Amino acid sequence: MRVTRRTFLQVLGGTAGAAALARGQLTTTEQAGQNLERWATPEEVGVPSLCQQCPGGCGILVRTLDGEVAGISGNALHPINRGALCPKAFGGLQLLYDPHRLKGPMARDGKHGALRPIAWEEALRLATQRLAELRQQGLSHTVAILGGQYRGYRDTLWKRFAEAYGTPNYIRVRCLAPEHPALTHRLMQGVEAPLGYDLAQARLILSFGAGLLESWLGPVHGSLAFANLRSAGDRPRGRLIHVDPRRSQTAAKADRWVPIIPGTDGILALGLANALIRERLYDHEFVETHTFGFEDWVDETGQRHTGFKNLVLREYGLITVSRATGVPVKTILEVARDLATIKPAVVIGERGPSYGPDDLHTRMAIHSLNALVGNIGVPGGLMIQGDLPLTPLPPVAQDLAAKRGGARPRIDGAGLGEYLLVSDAPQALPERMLSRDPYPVNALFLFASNPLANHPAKEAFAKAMEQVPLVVSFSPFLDESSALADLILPDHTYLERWQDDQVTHLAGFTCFSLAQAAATPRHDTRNTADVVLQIAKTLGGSIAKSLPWKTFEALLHEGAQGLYEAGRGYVVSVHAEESLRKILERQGYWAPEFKTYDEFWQALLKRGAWWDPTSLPVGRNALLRTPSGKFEFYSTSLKRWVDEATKREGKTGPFVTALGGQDRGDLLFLPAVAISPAQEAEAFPLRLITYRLVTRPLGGGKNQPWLLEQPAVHVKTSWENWVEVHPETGAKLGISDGDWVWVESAKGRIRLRAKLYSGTRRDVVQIPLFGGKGPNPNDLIANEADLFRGFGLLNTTRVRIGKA
Amino acid sequence: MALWGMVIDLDRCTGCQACVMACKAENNVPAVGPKEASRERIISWMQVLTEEDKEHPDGKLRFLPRPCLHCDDPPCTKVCPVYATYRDPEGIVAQIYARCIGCRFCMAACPYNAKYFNWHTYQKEGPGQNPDVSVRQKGIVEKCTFCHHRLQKARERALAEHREIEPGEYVPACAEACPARAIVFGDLSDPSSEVSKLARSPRAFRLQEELGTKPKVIYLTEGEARG
Amino acid sequence: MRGPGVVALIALGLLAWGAWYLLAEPAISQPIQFPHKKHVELLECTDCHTRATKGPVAGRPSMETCLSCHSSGEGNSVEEKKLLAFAERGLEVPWKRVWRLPSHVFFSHRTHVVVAKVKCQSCHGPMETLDRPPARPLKTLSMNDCIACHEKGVGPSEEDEQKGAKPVEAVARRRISTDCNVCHR
Amino acid sequence: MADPADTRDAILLAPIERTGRGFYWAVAILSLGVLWGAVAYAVQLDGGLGVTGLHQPVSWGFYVTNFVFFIGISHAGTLISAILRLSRAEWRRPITRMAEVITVMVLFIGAGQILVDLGRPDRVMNVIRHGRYQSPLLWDATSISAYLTASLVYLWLPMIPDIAILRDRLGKRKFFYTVLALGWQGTERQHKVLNRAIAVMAVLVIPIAVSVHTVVSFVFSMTLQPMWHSTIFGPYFVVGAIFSGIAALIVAMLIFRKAYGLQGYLRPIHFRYLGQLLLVMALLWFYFTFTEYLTGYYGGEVEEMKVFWGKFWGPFSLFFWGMVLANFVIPLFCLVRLERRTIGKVLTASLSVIVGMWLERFIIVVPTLSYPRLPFPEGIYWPTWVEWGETAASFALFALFYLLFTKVFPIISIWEIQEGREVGLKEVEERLLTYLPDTVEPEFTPVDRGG
Repeated sequence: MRVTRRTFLQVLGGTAGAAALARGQLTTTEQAGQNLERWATPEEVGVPSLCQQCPGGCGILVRTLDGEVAGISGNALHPINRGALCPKAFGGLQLLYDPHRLKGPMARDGKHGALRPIAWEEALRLATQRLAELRQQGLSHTVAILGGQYRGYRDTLWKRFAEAYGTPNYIRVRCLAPEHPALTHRLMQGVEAPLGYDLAQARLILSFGAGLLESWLGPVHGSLAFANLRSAGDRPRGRLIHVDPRRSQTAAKADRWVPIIPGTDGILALGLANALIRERLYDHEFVETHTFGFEDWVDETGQRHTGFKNLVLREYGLITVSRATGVPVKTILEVARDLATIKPAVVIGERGPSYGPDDLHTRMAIHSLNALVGNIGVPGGLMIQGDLPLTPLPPVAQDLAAKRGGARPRIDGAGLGEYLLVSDAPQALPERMLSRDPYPVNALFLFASNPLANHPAKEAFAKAMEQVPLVVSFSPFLDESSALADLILPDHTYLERWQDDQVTHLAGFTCFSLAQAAATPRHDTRNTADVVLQIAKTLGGSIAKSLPWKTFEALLHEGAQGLYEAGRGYVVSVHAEESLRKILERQGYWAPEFKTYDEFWQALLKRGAWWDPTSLPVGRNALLRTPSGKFEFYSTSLKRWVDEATKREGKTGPFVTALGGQDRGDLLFLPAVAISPAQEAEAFPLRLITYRLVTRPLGGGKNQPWLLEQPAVHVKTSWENWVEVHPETGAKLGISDGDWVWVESAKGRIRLRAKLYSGTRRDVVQIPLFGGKGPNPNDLIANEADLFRGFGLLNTTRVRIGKA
Repeated sequence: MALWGMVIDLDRCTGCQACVMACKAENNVPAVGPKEASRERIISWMQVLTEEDKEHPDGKLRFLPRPCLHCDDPPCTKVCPVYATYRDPEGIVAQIYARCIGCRFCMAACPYNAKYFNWHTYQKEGPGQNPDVSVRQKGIVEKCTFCHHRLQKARERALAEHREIEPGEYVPACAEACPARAIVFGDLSDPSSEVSKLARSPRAFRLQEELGTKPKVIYLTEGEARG
Repeated sequence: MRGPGVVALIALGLLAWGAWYLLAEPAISQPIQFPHKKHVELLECTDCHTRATKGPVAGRPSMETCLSCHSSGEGNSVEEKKLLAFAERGLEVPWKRVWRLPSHVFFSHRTHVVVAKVKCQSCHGPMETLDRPPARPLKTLSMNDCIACHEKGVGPSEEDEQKGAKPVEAVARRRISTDCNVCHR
Repeated sequence: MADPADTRDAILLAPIERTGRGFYWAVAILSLGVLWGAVAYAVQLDGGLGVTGLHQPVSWGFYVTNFVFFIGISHAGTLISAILRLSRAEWRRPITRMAEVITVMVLFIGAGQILVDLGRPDRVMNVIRHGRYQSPLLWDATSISAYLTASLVYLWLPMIPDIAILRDRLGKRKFFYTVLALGWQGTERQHKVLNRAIAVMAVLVIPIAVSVHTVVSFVFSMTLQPMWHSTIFGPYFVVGAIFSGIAALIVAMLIFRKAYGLQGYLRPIHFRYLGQLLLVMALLWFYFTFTEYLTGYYGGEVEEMKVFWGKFWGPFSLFFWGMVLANFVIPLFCLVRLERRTIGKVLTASLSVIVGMWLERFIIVVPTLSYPRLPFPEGIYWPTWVEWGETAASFALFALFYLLFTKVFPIISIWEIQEGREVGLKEVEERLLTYLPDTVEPEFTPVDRGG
């Protein structure tokens, strides 16, 4: 055949597409080995992906050249972040290219041998064999899976795997379980769906320690809402009031920062309620028609109960509150007046303040302010999440072994006794594992978690891990925990894998984000989701039947079909198009954008997310789902729980005891926070507060030098952790800025550099949860758990400091 | 001819440093490591400075992101003995790395300390870098360029499509990332552009205005609009 | 006087040799003895170096491009066999780069090839005459070469246009600049 | 005129003819210092300027301080010598050569500091290829190279007759001396031409010298930085330069006086005169310093005051008060009465001034950079061994150059001394007579009123 220019061009046209598809067959390391340089075939592609550095759920656009990542920017279409990003997002580049990443699976020779690289087949065989053996011996329940902060189908997969395999011990470490609403909302509003706040519309945000701009439910969304509050078009400038012992970035940007004695937020909230009621500033209409338990009331047995109003008026006088919280009366009055006069106002306080012993009532007290100003069911107020219409997956097939194993009590005790209301209790795990109560753990899977760095009882955890015959880690890095594992099956980093995210936080709307692998895997790693499917397949039987997908991608493909078929929502698109669609939909028109699911799927991959901004349940009927249909100052559902527990366990059962409910009577069900006398602890005169930096990604991020080098702006520091001390406290102890100090608690002591920071209370020192190497506040914090979330109490420890 | 400028709204800036990190990723700015950092050699083209407001005893903090201010009358360019830094016709103060002899006169002359020196070779060319920006060697001065490589690329794109460059087509990485939407970038010579409008705001001020450097990065003060 | 003179001469010679050794670029040998001449008889440069019309980097053609003609292996030359051997293993040809712009230069092939219609040869030299890959760039360009062209290439003035000179688009003309920032990054 | 049989000044040729053990020791010790600097520079070339203590924002430190200091010292020579020559101060004769040598040597060292300070010394030719005349650094380069050229010529011209003596009397390096002597025979005409050339150079070199340090000061004063942006920096720097130059000259004179036994040539009266000159300069220096700081303080501009207090009570106070002590208090005490123990006092004052002037340069360069205008963390600067090495090597190299010079050329001008004896005495007498009222010369005789 004679080649002519014409035929050449014809053939070329045909192969161009194929070339694009063939991209990514070789891993980068293989390519590097062959001296292929970037100039060879640089095809610049922006691949939509998801930032996984925190649970914010931002959409990113990964700039790739031949699968080699060259940059990250925000996905302008993504509804969570609208193209904006926080500092952590850029650390992803360094995470991906970390030279110390694991190059492939590793196994340990014997219990105390060294880790050595092995092949995937061998590694999978080791894991599967052990799982099969345990199952055969009827010990499937002794397999525990500890999972960190992630959402979506990876969570679904592990849950299904645990169910099908036959273990109740799928234990999650996360601050906010997306499938549950905040407990308070459940108790007082009866809502079962996750919560949301209409921050974009609010004109006053009163925040009880919620790090809106740093670490709350995604700093980017928080910052966008803040920017909106500041000035947007011709709207008047909104107001942000922040209650926090620490002058956080949020506090610094707030129009008013209210420094408070740690752990007394609930008392302040009740003080504000007192002022609102006393000055008749509360929303009478809402309180009268939509609340229960505000006034004194008489139940069916004729017993008289104190209402919220009288409780507050009687117990929480402003002088009492001021003394307990350290907030001047004047400030309380001014905040209360702002709260009542600037509409719409929203009160938030999910995290931070209530990391104290009486978490539940603190939250109830804060939440009752929302009812008092009547911002439930109005724009700029509270919301709940809609659901994602994903394809329902077939029920898990459980054989006898699975049923038997799954029915055993959980190793962490969640859902039982004192942890009755908790779905996961990772804090209790090390102790229970050590005492083999109720049974020993035979295999421990660590996925997206690093307890040996992040668990307050990490020493106990390490000891407990020693006793587990098989510890499997899925970490892509040789972190503290994976260094002690017997088997490491390294996951891809998030830029290298298929993933999804089902965002259920804060934003108010539902959103499904989808991402394909943006980069060719740099090393011989595998997406853990695929590994789970692979293990399930090898185990066979009902397990394989419950997890029938060949790849994770197939599962995502199946799940997202529901969105296509739902007949609502859209794949995100440019602003103008979106607004038009919104307007049409409000008028009742909804036209499908795609003819086939394949088109929909391709568009989803290309744009990054699907969302449904219009069908938000915001009306009062949707928000008030208690039996009475009202907001309950007096929580009848809590009463029911307590009554049931008392019936089951007696008045001295662990749950009621833990609640401290034996002698609290009605106060147990009302937002009543006990005012404890100020304690003067001689040995440990200072209180320790830990907080999360906006620059600290999930898992610490020791391999992200940019973030470690400039972790904060309020103090001058880099590469090492520090302790913030008030200048006066420093002067009293002879500590000057930059000195090395010992911070000592009853549990232990760590050596840190002191930073004098006027944004703390004089009786408080602050240590950030810093990402890098070196001492960690977990060395000081006692392993106390919050009874309602199972999560560690991080701000209750007392310490002393001295020059090192 | 365009006159590129930036407005930074201090009322919105939350000090999160997204701009800082976006800049580092975009411009191949290295992390210098703990040892060098302790010697005050961090390179941060965009840097968030923190100022404590002495008037409020409760200590209001002011976060002040400081890129190169791209002065219209830059004190740094005049002193460069080799034309390695100069103001280009569109107002961008350029830094030509291949020309710089490393005398650091421009650093000494800049009243905003916007210039940074490569005290060592902090990095080599490698994966994960932006190929549009050169990797600087030791011994030369570098600074914020308003991501002018983005301008080159936008221009090139526009040229290929036979059109003029559109507003919003050229935005530096910091402005693109800012989650509080505090950074606005655009053409100051176009009176209808958003930057121009904001630059005329009563809240607008320039850093060290009295020095007569005429910076093209304009700040908006905190609080409600005055005047 | 003689002794020192000889010593000085030897020293000078050593120095020159050392400088040559250090500074001269080594010859580059390619994995396949690609004849540009034969290919250019059939094709335009940009048929294979397609990127030159699309973006900043011209790049070398990918294996796919080569295979679109050579997949059936008609030629059966030694070099073609080498190509097919790479293809069989699923590899790209590990071409070595001959032309290298310094990393601090921004140069767009597209702008120069498509908009300005600069001939490839004006920078790359007479590549079309080569029977084997060049061991070194045929032309060594310095910044002055770029500037010389840019200074000339301000485009025809309006006067020239009226006289029938080919008009250059207004946008393009403005782009021809000798401002350092236009090329340096 | 130079009579080969004249052996009165044989001692001046002695160091060239014979080499003692002391010379080798001195060379060895100085070479060690230079070696330290060489190693330091090699390390710096390899690792980058990061091996120094410089950082953000203090991007200039020891090297720039040394640059200003050494360029300052250079004013000792040519400028002083030119002034003394032009004013026909007869006591200049044994001094001028020593002074001129300082200038030439130190200019090399000073200009070298900039090269050491560059991040990319390999690109130094860019300054010539792409020089931007708006930059004070270019002014510096121009002015310093002009000064260097002029000083070299000015050093060499008065040396020609001496070189001829060496050519004629010395057995070694005949070719070298023959070339440099330019065929000097000591004829009347040659003397006339030489004297005129020296006079022209002397006039020429003064403005150049003044310009050099003015321009060095412009490196700082042309910026907008607090405590740099000052109009009196030009004269202030020149005064400081002459001040430190005289001190350096005195020290050099005393060293060679001792080492080469030149007590006969360098007599206490020379030191007394120079001491008085030093005292005047000390007072002048204080006047400038006082004015400079008072203006800054009185204005009370915020940024200016940050630097001001940093110098006064802050981390730089030790340097600042050390400078005041060494540049003003000590010289004042030493130099006010010079009748007795002249040499000891003058030496003390000079050494003190050299230290003090180095501190002054440091206190000008570093504190301004340490206090940025914007709320940056303030940076304090401490040099590393590399900078100490370069500094030590600079001093050592200077001394070594000087020492080697004295092994090749006479450090005191032989012919000028001889000329002093033969012509000077007579000329001074005549000149002196013209100053006096009672020696009446006919042509100026007023009309005799009585007659």
